[in-house]
Amino acid sequence: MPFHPRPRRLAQLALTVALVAFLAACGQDHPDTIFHHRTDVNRDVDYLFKILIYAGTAVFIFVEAILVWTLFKFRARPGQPEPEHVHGNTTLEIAWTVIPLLILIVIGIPTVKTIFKQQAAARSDALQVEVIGHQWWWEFRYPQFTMRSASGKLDTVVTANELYLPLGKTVNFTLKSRDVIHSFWVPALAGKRDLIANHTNYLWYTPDSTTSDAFNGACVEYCGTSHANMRFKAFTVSQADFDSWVAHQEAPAEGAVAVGTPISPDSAAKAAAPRSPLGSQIDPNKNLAAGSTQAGPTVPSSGKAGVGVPPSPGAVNTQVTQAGFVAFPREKMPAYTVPSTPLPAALKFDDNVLASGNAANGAKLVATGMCIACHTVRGVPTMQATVGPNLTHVGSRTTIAAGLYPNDPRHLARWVKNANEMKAGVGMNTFGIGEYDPITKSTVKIGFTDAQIADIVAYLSSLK
Amino acid sequence: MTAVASHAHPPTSTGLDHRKIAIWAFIGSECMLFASLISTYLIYKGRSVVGPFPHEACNPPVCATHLNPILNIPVTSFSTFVLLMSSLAMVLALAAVENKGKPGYEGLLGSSKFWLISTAVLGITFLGCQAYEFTSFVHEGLTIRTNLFGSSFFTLTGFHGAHVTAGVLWLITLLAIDIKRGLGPKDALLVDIAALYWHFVDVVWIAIFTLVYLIK
Amino acid sequence: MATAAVSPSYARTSSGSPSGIWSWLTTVDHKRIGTLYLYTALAWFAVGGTEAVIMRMQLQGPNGRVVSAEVFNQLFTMHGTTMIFLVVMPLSAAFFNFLIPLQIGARDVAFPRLNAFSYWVYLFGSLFMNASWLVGMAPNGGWFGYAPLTTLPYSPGLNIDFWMLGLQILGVSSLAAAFNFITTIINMRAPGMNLMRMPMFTWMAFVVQFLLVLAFPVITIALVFLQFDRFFGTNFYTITQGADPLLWQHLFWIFGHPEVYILILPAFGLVSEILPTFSRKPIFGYPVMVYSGILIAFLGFGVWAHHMFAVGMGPIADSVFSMTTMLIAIPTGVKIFNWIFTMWGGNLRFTVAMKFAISLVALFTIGGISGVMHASPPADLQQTDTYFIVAHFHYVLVAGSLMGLWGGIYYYFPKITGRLLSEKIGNWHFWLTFIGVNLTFMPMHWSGLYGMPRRVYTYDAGQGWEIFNLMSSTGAYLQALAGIIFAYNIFRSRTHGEIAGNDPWEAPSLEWSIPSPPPDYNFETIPTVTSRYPLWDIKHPELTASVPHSRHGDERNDVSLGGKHVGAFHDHMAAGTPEGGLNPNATQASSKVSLKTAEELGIPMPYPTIKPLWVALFMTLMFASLLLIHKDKLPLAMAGVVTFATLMTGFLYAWLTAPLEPHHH
Amino acid sequence: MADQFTHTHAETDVHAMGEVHEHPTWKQYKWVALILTLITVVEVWIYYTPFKESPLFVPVLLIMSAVKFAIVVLFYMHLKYDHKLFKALFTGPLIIAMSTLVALLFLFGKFSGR
Repeated sequence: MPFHPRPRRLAQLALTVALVAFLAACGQDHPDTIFHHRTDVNRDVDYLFKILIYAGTAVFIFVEAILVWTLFKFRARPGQPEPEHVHGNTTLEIAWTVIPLLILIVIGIPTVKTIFKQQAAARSDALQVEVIGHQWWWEFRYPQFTMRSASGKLDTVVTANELYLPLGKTVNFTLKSRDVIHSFWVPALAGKRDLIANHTNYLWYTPDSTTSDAFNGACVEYCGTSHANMRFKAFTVSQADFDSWVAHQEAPAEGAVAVGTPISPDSAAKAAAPRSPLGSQIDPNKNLAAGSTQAGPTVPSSGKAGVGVPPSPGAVNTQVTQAGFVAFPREKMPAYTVPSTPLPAALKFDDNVLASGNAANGAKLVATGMCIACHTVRGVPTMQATVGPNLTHVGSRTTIAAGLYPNDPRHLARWVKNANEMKAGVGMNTFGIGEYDPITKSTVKIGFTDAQIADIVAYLSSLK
Repeated sequence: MTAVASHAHPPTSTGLDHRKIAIWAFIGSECMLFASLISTYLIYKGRSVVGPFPHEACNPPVCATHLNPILNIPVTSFSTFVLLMSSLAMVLALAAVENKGKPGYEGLLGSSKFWLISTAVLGITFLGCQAYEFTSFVHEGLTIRTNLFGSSFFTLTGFHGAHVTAGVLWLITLLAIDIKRGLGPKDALLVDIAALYWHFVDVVWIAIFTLVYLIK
Repeated sequence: MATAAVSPSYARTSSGSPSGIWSWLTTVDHKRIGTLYLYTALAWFAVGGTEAVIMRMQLQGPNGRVVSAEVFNQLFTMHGTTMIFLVVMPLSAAFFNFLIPLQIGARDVAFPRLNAFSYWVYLFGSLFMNASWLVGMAPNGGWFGYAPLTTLPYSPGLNIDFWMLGLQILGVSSLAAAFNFITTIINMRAPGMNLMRMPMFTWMAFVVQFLLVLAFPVITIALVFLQFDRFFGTNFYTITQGADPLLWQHLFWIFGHPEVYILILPAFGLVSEILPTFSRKPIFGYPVMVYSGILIAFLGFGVWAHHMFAVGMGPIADSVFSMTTMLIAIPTGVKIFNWIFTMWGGNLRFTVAMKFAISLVALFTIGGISGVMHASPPADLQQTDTYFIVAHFHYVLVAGSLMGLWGGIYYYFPKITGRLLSEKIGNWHFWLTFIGVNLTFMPMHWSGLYGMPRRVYTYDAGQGWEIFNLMSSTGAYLQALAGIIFAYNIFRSRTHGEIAGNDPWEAPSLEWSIPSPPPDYNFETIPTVTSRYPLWDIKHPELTASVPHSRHGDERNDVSLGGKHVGAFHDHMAAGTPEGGLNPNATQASSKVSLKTAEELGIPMPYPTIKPLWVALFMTLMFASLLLIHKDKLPLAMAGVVTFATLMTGFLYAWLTAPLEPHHH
Repeated sequence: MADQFTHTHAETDVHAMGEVHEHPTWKQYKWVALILTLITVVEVWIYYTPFKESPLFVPVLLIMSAVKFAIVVLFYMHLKYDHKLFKALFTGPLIIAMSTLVALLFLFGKFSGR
């Protein structure tokens, strides 16, 4: 070797360091790994992945071993004769055509089997969840759970950026997009599937571990400026907790009622009319009596809720109470599901005023202000718009801004004040007086003071 | 001089002219271009949310008023025939150039100018039919912006029309050369590659006529 | 005609060949055009690399604040677009230009002026696309530009306009060059250079030209639809009109997958040149190497939808595309094994070029294996659009294409410039690249499988991704350092490198039989080729006696060493001994060797001309005028289009009517 | 100069120096034009007959246009008489183009009978 060995020594050092770093990394916790075994689908994928990775590793070791051996064995040495000119070897070449073919057949058969298994129609008693992608947030609708408002409008349980799934029950996602292409992914639960306008995609799996858990989900198809900020949380909870959660979601938030907004809550209306007269409309079988937390499936074949999960007696109440499960308890949220996004330094807010926020004032501001242009708060007649996330139970959610910030007054206040500063490209206007609004391209003159924002925050936080 | 000549351009490996190989490669490439356009037209066929539609009438409430099927088969059949005849004129132009002065190629059959003009005029006639078709469509309420059918139809046939236009300009250039110095057997290749292009454009129309106009 | 002393003897370092800016602007010499491609592409590599480094700075830790979301999106879009269209393809084009005529024994390409035109279109197109940075509106839709994100309602700025017009311009360049090279390879091979004697690089180049010719029309149409949508209000991607967003995806990937082979096959070709030379053995299984290249290309048109398993095509389509994709692994695997067995039994000389070539073999294997993993749709649904796939295609395109191209540069730099690149500096370049590439991209497999999506400008802490991202960023910085060293090596070696001589590596193919750098006419006499390894035939006739595809009646039977007839080929090796490279004089100074000029030899050379440059410029300006539409200046835009189209046509007419070269006799 | 190169061209795929001038004749051109016209007339004619509703309508039309396509390519573009290289340069891309078209129609559900 006439060449200088120093770079090579560097290489050896670097490889050692890399190896150590890898080993250190592999010992860490990986909450979003695809290797979780908490759904049927992920176990199948894992089985397939193992075949792929074992076959791949074997091929890799085989190829690299021959290569390295060749490099050492046949390096030029002084005085060596000219090598013999070999032009090929038919046997060998057939061998390395046929053997890979066999390996591919070994991979191909389970691949095709798994494709057809996973893309078959979901079982008919599955929980139906409609996932609608927006730039840059998630709308989750539960069409099997509907209720009728005082005005007679049929509503569906709908939430934003937080997905509740009952353990042990197959969930069938119907995937749609309102704008550009998004992709729905909870790595710990299953593979991804795109949300495409003018297309409806489906994805099903069964979260079947025995403990409730929280997972991170994300959009994985580039969808514009805040693609990275389009995250969500998925909670797998017991059927009983899920039923309780559904019941709670069906009713308007207590906060909406407490501040005296002039509406009759849906729950009251439904208590009077336990059976919807709607017959064959969207969700004929649902329309539960208020409080009956039996998560009735739409599918006629199964009159009962869930896959062998009996209705939870503890949750049978005429009133949704705080005692029942209404949201994944924050104190049980694993650290990795609590966002750590730092607050934008440029955005100033006087946190001291938050303590004096008045929810009743906030309710008026929200119900008469610009919020009505985009948001719904079920139970508030002026709040019926569906451009932005449904805020009916926003106070019970654990995060805001599609999983970008924790849902607490500090973050919420800044969000209301200047959402664009908090999350690039977001469609929500700036409301803090004196702040710049990139949507109107002007400084906000008619908006809210910090104190008013504190009132709004108090109100929104009360929408449990 | 022999020493010099020995360094001159060697004959080509295949004995063929570079330009002819290039034009065939180009035509191969054009196959993919038109395949993409035709695929898009067929994919979007029947997916328009508003009329007018190619083969079906459009009635309220889908359309504000009743709209007839928009494709005009008689006119297009005529223009298809015109384009086929232009191909005939083109091969005769090539034959006239190749055989200039040979027996049997006296008179009209040997007049490359006549056949080149005929080809160009037939091409222009085709373009005229297309212009008529496009304007009448616009009058009937179909523009490139109206619906998926409008977008894919105008783009596909427009691309074809643009190819015909380029072909006509090419023919006129050849005609200018013919008038200026006369095209003879030595120039056969010049005419040949133009002819290949012209026929290819014709062949594309054969496909378009069937797939767009005749098949529902 | 051939009067002596009309001009001084040929020598690049002296005043023999024309020099100065004007000679470069007007050149139609394939070697000079290749050189222009080379240095332009390397400059864009610096730009694309800088974009990557900024991204890695942003992602070095969670919640990075180096750039904004918007800038990051522009960076990854332009990084991809730059590396694919402005770096790897033009670097390949540099080698196509420089090598194809030399390897097949031709004096130039079939259409020298069209060749110049291709380069100028590439240059202006790349400048146009990057001009978007200057107005702060760099493309931000991803290199894949999925509709409807790229349509007007979701991307109202000029960003996407720059991108789609830029790609259209670059497409013209690639297509023009492809027609040119197809014709060149089919039609300009030296006597005896039948298809199965062509060097592997030329073979792979040949295959790539067909891929270009068939793939680019499809993206052209997809972009035309997008242009019409954005400029004229058509509905190809308009959701409210019932458009199908998958139309773009299918058209894009029908182009996009062959594009992958457009990027990798030239590097495969270069490696197939380097490995035999430094193993001192012919390529193992030449016909199989050729056929596998053709097969890869052909199958490449039948696998595109494996980029779209997540869009929900249904189980049948998923299965079909999964199977065709897996099939491609077979010819690719064959290539890997044939390369290894080319080295097997050889006398391996570990030059820098050889090291790069070997690392392609070693590392491309990783990309190939992860490729098969992606071919399985259920697994792919977990892997795609995460960092796992970022790792996969960077192992293919950086550890594959770029490693091969760097190897090619070390191997052919002496032929291009007459001087060797420094092996000492080159070793630093190689090892830093090797470590950097692996350190950058290997951890991405883990960050992907651990759930990190791609194309994110930020990520949350506590996801277990920090260490992998830190490693990737460190690796990227090492690669940047390697790039700087590489640049220094080129800069220094151009003037201070060792003099190369005709054949510094004792290589087998025709390009090494002529001086370095070659005279403008390449071959004084067009060689007559008698086998796949003409130079080795001369040096080691005893070893090549059994070369297949040397048919009966070939002149190679007459070849012998030392004074006797060794074919027309042997006679003209002006600067060398019959052996070609081991000329003791050559290592001193090639500039002292007196070469005859083309004029003295009576070889007609094409006139230099500026017209292709003007045509390219006006074509670019014609496309650029369309930008004005989105500034609500439709009449001005149309005026620009008409003006520049007229100018372009005028210059095109002048070009086509001007004679290519002097009419001798 | 010719003799210097001709012998070395023996093993390249050369058929002849220069063009292959076996073009079809005027008579053939006339027949081709006549056939093309006839097929076009039949195509348009069946469009106006009840045959239009037949399941065979589309296949018949496709076959007729394929025949037209083929004879223009073979005779007017004289591919039948020309160098085999040109056949390869045309049919290769044509096959890829048509397969792509068919695959796309399949992927967009055009054969699933809606």
